Amino acid sequence: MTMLWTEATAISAQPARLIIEQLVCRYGATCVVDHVDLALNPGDHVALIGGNGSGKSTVLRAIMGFHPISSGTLVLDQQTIHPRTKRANQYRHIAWMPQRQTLGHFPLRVRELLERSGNVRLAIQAAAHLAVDQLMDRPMQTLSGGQIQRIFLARAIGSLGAGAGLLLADEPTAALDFAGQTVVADVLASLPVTMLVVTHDRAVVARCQRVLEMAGGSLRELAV
Amino acid sequence: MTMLWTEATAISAQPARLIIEQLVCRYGATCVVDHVDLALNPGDHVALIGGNGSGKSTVLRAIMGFHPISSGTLVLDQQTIHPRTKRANQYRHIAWMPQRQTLGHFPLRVRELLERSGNVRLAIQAAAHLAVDQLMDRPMQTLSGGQIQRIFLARAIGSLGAGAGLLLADEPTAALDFAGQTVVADVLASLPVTMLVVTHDRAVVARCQRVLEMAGGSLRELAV
Amino acid sequence: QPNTTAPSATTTSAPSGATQPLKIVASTSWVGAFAKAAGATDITIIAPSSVQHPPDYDPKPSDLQAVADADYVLYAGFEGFAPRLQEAVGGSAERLLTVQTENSPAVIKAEVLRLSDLFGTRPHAEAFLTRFDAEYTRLSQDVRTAIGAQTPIVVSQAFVVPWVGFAGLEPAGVYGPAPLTPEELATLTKAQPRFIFENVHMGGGQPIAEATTATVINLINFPDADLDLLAVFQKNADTLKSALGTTP
Amino acid sequence: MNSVEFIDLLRLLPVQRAIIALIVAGSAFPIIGVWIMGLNILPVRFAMMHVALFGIALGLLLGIEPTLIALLVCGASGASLAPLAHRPAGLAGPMGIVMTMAIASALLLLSQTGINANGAFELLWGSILATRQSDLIVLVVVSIGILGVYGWQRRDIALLLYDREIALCSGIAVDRLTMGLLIIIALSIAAAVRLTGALLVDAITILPAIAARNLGQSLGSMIAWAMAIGVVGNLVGFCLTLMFNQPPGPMLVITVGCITILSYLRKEPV
Amino acid sequence: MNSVEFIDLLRLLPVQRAIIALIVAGSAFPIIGVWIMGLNILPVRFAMMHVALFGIALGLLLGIEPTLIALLVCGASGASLAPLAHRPAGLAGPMGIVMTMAIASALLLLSQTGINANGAFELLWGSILATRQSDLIVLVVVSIGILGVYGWQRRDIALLLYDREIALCSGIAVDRLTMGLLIIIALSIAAAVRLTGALLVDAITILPAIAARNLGQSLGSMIAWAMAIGVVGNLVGFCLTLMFNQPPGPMLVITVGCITILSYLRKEPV
Ligand SMILES: Nc1ncnc2c1ncn2[C@@H]1O[C@H](COP(=O)(O)OP(=O)(O)OP(=O)(O)O)[C@@H](O)[C@H]1O
Ligand SMILES: Nc1ncnc2c1ncn2[C@@H]1O[C@H](COP(=O)(O)OP(=O)(O)OP(=O)(O)O)[C@@H](O)[C@H]1O
Ligand SMILES: [Mg+2]
Ligand SMILES: [Mg+2]
Ligand SMILES: [Zn+2]
Repeated sequence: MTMLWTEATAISAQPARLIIEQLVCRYGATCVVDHVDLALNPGDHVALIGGNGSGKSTVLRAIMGFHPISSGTLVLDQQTIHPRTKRANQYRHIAWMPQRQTLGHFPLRVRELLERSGNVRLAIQAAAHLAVDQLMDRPMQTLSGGQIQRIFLARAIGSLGAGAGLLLADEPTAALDFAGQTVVADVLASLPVTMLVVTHDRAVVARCQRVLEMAGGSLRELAV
Repeated sequence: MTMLWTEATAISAQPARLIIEQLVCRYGATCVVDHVDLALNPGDHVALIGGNGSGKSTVLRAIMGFHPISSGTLVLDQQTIHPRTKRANQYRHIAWMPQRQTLGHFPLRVRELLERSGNVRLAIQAAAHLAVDQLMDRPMQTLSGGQIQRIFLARAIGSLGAGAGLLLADEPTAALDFAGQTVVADVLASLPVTMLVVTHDRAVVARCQRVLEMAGGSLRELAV
Repeated sequence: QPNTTAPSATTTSAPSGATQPLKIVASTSWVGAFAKAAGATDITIIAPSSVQHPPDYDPKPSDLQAVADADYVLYAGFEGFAPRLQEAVGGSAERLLTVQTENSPAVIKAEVLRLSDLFGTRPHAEAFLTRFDAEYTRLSQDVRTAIGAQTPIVVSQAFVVPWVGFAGLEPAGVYGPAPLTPEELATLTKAQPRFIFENVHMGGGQPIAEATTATVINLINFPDADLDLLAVFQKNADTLKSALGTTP
Repeated sequence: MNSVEFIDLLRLLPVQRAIIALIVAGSAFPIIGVWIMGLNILPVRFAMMHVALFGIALGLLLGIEPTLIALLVCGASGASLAPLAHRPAGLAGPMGIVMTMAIASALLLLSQTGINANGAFELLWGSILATRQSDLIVLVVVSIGILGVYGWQRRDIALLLYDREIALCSGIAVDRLTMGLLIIIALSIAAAVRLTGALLVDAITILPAIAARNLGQSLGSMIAWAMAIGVVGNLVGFCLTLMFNQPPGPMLVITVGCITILSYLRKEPV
Repeated sequence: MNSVEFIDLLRLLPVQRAIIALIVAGSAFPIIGVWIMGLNILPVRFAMMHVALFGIALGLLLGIEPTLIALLVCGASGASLAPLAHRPAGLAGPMGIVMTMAIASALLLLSQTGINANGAFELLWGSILATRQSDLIVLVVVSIGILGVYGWQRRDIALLLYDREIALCSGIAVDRLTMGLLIIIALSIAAAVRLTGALLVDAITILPAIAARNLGQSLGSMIAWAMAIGVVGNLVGFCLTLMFNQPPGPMLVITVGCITILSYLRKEPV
């Protein structure tokens, strides 16, 4: 179970370069991301740690365009990410694993989620490696916490298989059982893409080349 | 931060005894909890571990009455828990920390949640110990994942302070930062009540007196 | 513009036209009463008099059958179902006629004669109108007698204005069918009416009654299932007599 | 219209009663509106009007006081929703069923029995300008009742609307509370339609609540916003009604509706 | 009614057309119904009728073809909801605003201009028994359009209704898709009311979709259920209509409504 994931080689994407400059995000008057600079080189695996409520998820959601940017710039592979325009197009360049695996408002089968991931074949292979391929015909609403998390990882891998060069993962091992924590940490480590992973899991941190710590909206790089 | 929580002594509840016999829970035709027996003696701290999807949350939700029981009996302090009748009354005897911290359908302030926990004073003290007392006037919907989890633990402690003798906690440390994982594990260990805690966190398991493992709907006790 | 000769559909389907009475479908009992007064004998009413909003009426299969079999389909203009049913069953569009419904002698006379020309029942219509004139004069006189010398101030709902004339009075104000506006309420209140001629089928005058302590007189326009137009006049005459007659 | 006429209008008893009714109902019914938002049963006003119509037809048929039967049927239909509240799809579907089935049954009953529907519709009719002394008294009593229930149960209601399971494990009798709220909503809406007119009910319940959902951050603050918008919006609307000589129902809806639309300018509601 | 009369009725062209219309529309409109459920805008049929009334009043006032204006206004009101779909409270509130504001504006416009309200209402009238050849053709075209859009976009729609953010990060143009769906819903509902009657629209859209929400486990299976219930329920209801000589609208709603109520017996929908 803890071996590297061999299908990862099927991921054809060019690892992306992400440059964030002076990013500021607010909720109303409170500034939760405070002039953050961050540069991810192609292929970097970067862990983003920090106390609860320090603004980690907000940074990721801002990159995805789910949270409005008050000021600052985001540049992905030389292209500035415009928070408003051509969004649908840009999402194809970023694979996403949310922190809160929504149960959704309406029934959706696991298969339907993976089919729309970009690369179904790879997503289903990933699901098999994560031991959730028997759930393909189940509605998302009936999965256990850990099962949802595995499916969302499989979905993100499907996006990478369709050419996304950057993976943003928000606490990807939070709901996993002991074995799953190791498997997922290994799978993440084996992905040949640029990765920014928010985590409170020491095993995941240990497998990253760089560690950033967030505190009170500011970011600093830790010596590893 | 890692010291024991002194206010725990304010919990006046009599630790409860829970006896589960031949519990069966199904989703449609699939049997996910399969003739489970379990006896918790007053004051026992029991960890419930097991693979994702093995049925742990379902057992806890069945005890809470949130999932229908196909067969079997649940006896709490000599009183049989009837899944249908007088539910509202019984909930006062069990403190509950759900796995999925719902965001809710309608705005609710943290204060309002804690006020209805049973013992506001204690719940607010617990929130202070968990470093989330500054969030009292915030709507639940605006909290980060780890903040919600802390608030729900504070709420559960409020229930214990109002006389609940049993705590059911479903992955109480899943979303917490490094410091939070230790603090919460310590707080849980210091609670003078009967406790059944589903967890994938080795630190929490290590602080329990008994460990049960669930696999494929069945339960067995591990030698610690 | 209506054709005085019966449409071909009738002549072909009923070659013995003289013996077979024309089949008339009327949208409401009010329209039906006009047809009956004009001399029609085989009349089917679609929307019963109990239907408040003829525009909302949902026809039954039997209504469809009736329209399919009808020689003429009569309606007042706002009952969407009549032309739609007629069009759905097909056949000559000339079978569809609009009838102006108003309970004033002039309109009744014009419409009844027009219809009778179409049905070929002119003598019957003339006989009815003679009877109608006599009855109208008699009933109207009764009401006027009951009122006596005074001329009480009345306001009226728009669709029952003819009954004010019937009682020998002039309306000091008219409201409806739209809901009252405050200014209308103020104007009508200022007129200090003693009586409100209310349209029982629509209502709307209650605020004026509230503001002035005027008496509400509920008047009808639609006849019962017997399609007797004269009964409407009889009934309203009785209502008016007992309401207006009691004035001190 | 010049000011003299405006003052004249204010001297009319129905106008004075309307103003009192707007203040009283405008401060209590927005509470109902917020509950309606929380239970996701926004078309309840339409549903209740048609349920009431069915009840009236039934009453006329049975020869029993139709308004009484109408109120009973409304209350019963509200109560009948309660057992479905825990379903994942919530109450929107069941409310849809009640709404369409009620119209259909009412029309079928009316068409079957040949009851004079005029009477039936008449009993549903109300206008704020036609408020009688007795109507006003009923309205005040109902309003005080709503304020009382809210004051008494507001913590439990806040938790119930937030999340049913959390409410349950806080020791709240969730089923009973849901049923109680639904019955109160059904009865007060039915009564208010009769007392003040259908459109006015929209203007004092739903619209302020929708605006408050954008502005408030908790049940308490939403209700405060809704009450403020209910009273102020309706009084302003009523002044416009008097000044521009419009029918009050539509005018009040448009005034409060504009406030509600403005509330969407707030960027980040919860 | 005896069997001879039943056969007689079946010989009538409008009855035959009604049966075709029920099969065609009954298999396409439930798709709209499921979208309506997913977007939480169940009262859209009521809303569109009132928006259409406003459009008709406007058309009569301006002297432009009223049904055209009505369709335009309906489409525009659907589109205007789209930017609000991402809000936490969803589309239920905005739909409530559209519904009440439309009635109010229509009434105000009618009362302002003195247009005969009956004439305006008349243009909204439709009945399945009065389906003309041309109506049937329009209905078939609209139905094929709905089936086509669904077939073409069903995966994206499934994700959109599941969760907007997940749909976004799957590369779906969420805003455009939402607006497209809302416009299609608004236009087809408005057209269907005119073509088949208001109550029938409930029976072929909302009610089958509510039942399907209880029975299906994915968008695809829900739509299959809804279509089956739409066609079968409405054909059965129409037979009852013919047999017992009842108005078709109420009868179809009651038949399909009973099936919908039965669907709640299923214990664990998702
Ligand atoms: N609507 C809001 N209004 C005010 N503050 C908010 C709002 N939403 C989030 N916040 C605050 O913003 C801060 C950052 O939240 P975020 O979710 O990014 O934290 P995080 O670092 O991901 O925490 P965690 O580890 O718990 O997931 C938190 O303190 C949170 O309380
Ligand atoms: N509605 C349903 N229909 C079918 N199976 C279901 C349904 N709901 C849950 N299940 C299955 O029941 C099993 C038990 O789920 P449960 O949530 O109890 O697991 P768990 O042990 O808590 O897992 P985790 O550690 O991931 O939280 C899972 O395999 C899940 O897929
Ligand atoms: Mg986070
Ligand atoms: Mg679990
Ligand atoms: Zn009507």
